[in-house]
Amino acid sequence: MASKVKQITVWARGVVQDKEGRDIANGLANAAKKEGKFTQAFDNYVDLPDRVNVPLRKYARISDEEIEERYEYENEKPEVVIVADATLVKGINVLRGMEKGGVLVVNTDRKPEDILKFIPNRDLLKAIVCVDAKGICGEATVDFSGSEGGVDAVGLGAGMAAPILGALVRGTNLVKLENLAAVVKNKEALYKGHEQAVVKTL
Amino acid sequence: MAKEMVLSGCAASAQAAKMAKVEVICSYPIRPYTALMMELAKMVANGELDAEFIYGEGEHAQLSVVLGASAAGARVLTGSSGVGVTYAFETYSPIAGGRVPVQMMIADRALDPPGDFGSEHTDAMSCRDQGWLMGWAENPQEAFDNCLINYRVGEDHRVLLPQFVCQDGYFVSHIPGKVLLPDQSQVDEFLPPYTLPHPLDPKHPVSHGPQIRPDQGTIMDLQRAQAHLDAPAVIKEAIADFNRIFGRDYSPFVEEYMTDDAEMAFFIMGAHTMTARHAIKHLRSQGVKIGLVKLRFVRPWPTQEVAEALSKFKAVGVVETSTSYGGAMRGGNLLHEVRASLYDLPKRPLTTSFMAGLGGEMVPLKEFYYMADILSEMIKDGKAKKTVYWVGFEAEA
Amino acid sequence: MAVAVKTQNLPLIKKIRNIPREEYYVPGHRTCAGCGPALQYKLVAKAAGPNTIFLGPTGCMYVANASYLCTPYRVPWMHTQITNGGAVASGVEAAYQVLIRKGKREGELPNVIVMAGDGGSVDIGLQAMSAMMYRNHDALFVCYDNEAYANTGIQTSPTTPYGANTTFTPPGPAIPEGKKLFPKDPPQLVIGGHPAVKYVATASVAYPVDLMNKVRKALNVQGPTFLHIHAPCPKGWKFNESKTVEIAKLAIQTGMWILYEWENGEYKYQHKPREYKPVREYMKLQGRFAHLQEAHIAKMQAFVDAKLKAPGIPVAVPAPPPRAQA
Amino acid sequence: MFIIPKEKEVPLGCITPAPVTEQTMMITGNWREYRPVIDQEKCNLCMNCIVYCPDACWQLNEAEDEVVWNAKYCKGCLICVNECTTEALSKAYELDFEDGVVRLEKPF
Repeated sequence: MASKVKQITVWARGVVQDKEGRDIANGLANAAKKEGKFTQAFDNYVDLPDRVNVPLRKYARISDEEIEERYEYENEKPEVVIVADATLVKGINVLRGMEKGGVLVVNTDRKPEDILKFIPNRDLLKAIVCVDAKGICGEATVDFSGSEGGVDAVGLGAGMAAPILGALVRGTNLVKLENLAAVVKNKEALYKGHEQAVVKTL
Repeated sequence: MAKEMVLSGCAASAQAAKMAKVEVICSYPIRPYTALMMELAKMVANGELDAEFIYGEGEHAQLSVVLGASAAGARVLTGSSGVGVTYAFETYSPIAGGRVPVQMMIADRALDPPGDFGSEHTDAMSCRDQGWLMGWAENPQEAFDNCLINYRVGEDHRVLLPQFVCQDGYFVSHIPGKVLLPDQSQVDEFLPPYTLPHPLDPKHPVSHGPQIRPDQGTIMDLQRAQAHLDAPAVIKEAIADFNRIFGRDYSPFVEEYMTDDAEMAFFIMGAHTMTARHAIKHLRSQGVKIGLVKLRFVRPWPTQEVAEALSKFKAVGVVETSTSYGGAMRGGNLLHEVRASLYDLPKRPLTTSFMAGLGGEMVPLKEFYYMADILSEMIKDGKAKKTVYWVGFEAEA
Repeated sequence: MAVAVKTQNLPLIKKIRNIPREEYYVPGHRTCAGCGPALQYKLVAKAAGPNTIFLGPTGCMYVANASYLCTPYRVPWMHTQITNGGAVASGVEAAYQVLIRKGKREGELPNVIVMAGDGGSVDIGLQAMSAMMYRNHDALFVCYDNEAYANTGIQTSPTTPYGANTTFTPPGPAIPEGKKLFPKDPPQLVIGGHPAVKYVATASVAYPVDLMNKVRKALNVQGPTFLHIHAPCPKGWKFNESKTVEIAKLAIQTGMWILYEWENGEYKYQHKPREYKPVREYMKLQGRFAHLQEAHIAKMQAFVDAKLKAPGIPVAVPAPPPRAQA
Repeated sequence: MFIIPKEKEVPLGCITPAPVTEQTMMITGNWREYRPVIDQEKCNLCMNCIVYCPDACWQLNEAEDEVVWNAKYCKGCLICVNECTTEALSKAYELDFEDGVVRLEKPF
């Protein structure tokens, strides 16, 4: 994979966070597109059909040049990893493939230290961002209209994805907050996530 | 002692299945293969054959029933024709991929529309790329023999593939011919009892066919490809044993007739091979140096044997009894594979194809004379004018 | 000399305490957390025991269980196409009949069980299921009913209830109730037209002892049998995965599901409530019904009221208007 | 004749061994957000958790006369907590425990 393509991997739980996970990837890609970038966002096909609670991956890619690896369907080297449910860090090596200097964004009401103790390869990170997305906008939205290649009918970032995207801007320079605000439905939650996120630089 | 009888292809196939001690049979009526099942039903009713005779609710079910039975460890037989063959299409790939060696007798029939009941190879040929063994019989005797040969090859643990054992509908399936019925002891010597490496057996539980990831998909394809690479050696072994035990002289893949000094040849399979032989005999008497190469297995395709057999001619006419609408040759299926087989040769014969006998229409001697004329013309011109001639329908006679 | 084919006789289970300990559907499968179909699979496999062969038509109980080269089935299992569970089972059973008769296999005839979803039973799989019943194969056909094509992402099936939101029946201004049709009745399809069938029952994951005994009764019968098992689907019905059993119980308490046995022409009922709760109680816990208006719920109540009279009595369902008028 | 990488191997005909007590190729303990916690004092062995678990993650230890939880496969659906007749079971957040770490490289 050409180094100019930034890979972002989202980890979420099946069904209950399927839409939220997809919204995070789509939100990032749509916002980056507004900044004139070449982008891509897609489900990991092997993780589908998703089952309640199963760990699953959603991917986004952002690049200054045309993405040539459009059909390579796994992000092998993510620079940014987003964990939509904090307990996933106990079950999955979420930093798999990351090179030194990456960023981890976690949806949790706990402190960065509480999460980091479950991440044995935390030396790969330059920063961790924690945000209590559930606290900001309640439970995740379960909706299947955007699954299996369908077009989402509820609205991108109507739920938990919005504050997580807001928090992401605090730890990375992937996209600008105002561009996310232009594509996300629940703007209030986006800004709250941005404000309330806890960043720890490592 | 072998017993000489006069049997249709359907009846001959039924006799072969009986001598193979088939254990589960699944029927569904469609012309012209139906008599195969009629004969087997009589044998079961009369107590001559100890088998479960299941009335399938359609061809898809026929294949499904024998899949289950074969996976459980029973030798099985089913069969069909025409649209019945294509109705069951979904089942062909899982059966081959799961390496369950069921046998299906196909008595060819044209596909609809409209309801033409004549013979045409398109039904079976449409299914040729699913991983099954596939070949045609010229007469009831060969139909009988191919049943046994295919069981032996398909069930061999080096192969483990299902088998389409084909015969031309009506011509072979209905017109009786001489059949030498061997002794049961000969059949038993040739065909060992059926065993599967991992049958469905509660004493040794296994799972058949869990899902795989896309990146493992190629491996499943590779397994079937490998089986078709391994099958030829097993076929050669089986044919050698067959010839020794039953006193026949089959070649495993291609059989030649009057080819020693021939300048041109027909490439053909199935029923009309017989007429072609007679045509050649008459043409020879008029000094035309023509011969014939008959194909016994379409899958695995004997690339090398076809290349060797055909390379010695100046012109080859491929007689096609199946259609490939819009295909590279604008006609049938065989010329694609023949030309591909010849491609790497330093010197290739001129080739063309003849659509003959589609829909089950007759292919009389005079049509072969017409084809021979075209081949002579090709040699004279040093080139083939076109890749396909629709025999009997060409504007220039 | 032919060997006589012997069949098993599985004893009935008296109390929850007597449920066998052994698992034949073991942990380690990719079904949803709180999966109703997985729960019934576990119970069916436990009841059937080791001398069993499962046939698994495509559906969640194939794809989720057999994800990526491993399966949770401790007994022999084979995938079948979604179309042909009944036919493949017929072949397996026939093979065992002849193999045991010829002395090639020893022991009692194995339990041959098709574990099919509602689509694999009474939609695309109906033909093969019906033929298995007609041909008198000694096999059990289980329809685990989660009321949708769940594996492909929740599309309507013939047993999806009226008013359910599935990805093929989304509610919208033109079609406010989502699904307009009323469901097929699988056990009645079997009972109504298959003289060889002597035992049909409905069961629910809410009543595991009842379910397991029905499995054993069905397996003890020589000949084809059918079980229709209610298996709530947290994903497709949109409820919290901890409520699978609670919802299954509510289905029975509201009359949305009726537990009965049909044995040699006689109906017997189990766990019949003295008084039925309104269907609303059942529906309000499920996101798939969240869009419905009062009139739709009333329509569902009327359907259930009519159905509760007795199984087999035709229920008048409001037919959709002809397309030209709609 | 062909080289097949180990991770892509598929047995002939895709016929795989049946598991015996658990399918170790599909560990699902990493699915949990919450886990059930048992108070053995309150448990009256009603068996509900055992029969209602879709993943067979509760078993009876006959010797000790108590129910035992299988952390390796429990997906955290909490049907057991919901169906417990004596409130012996309660839910607890997974990050409050040091144990139960699976940490697979891939989801399956």
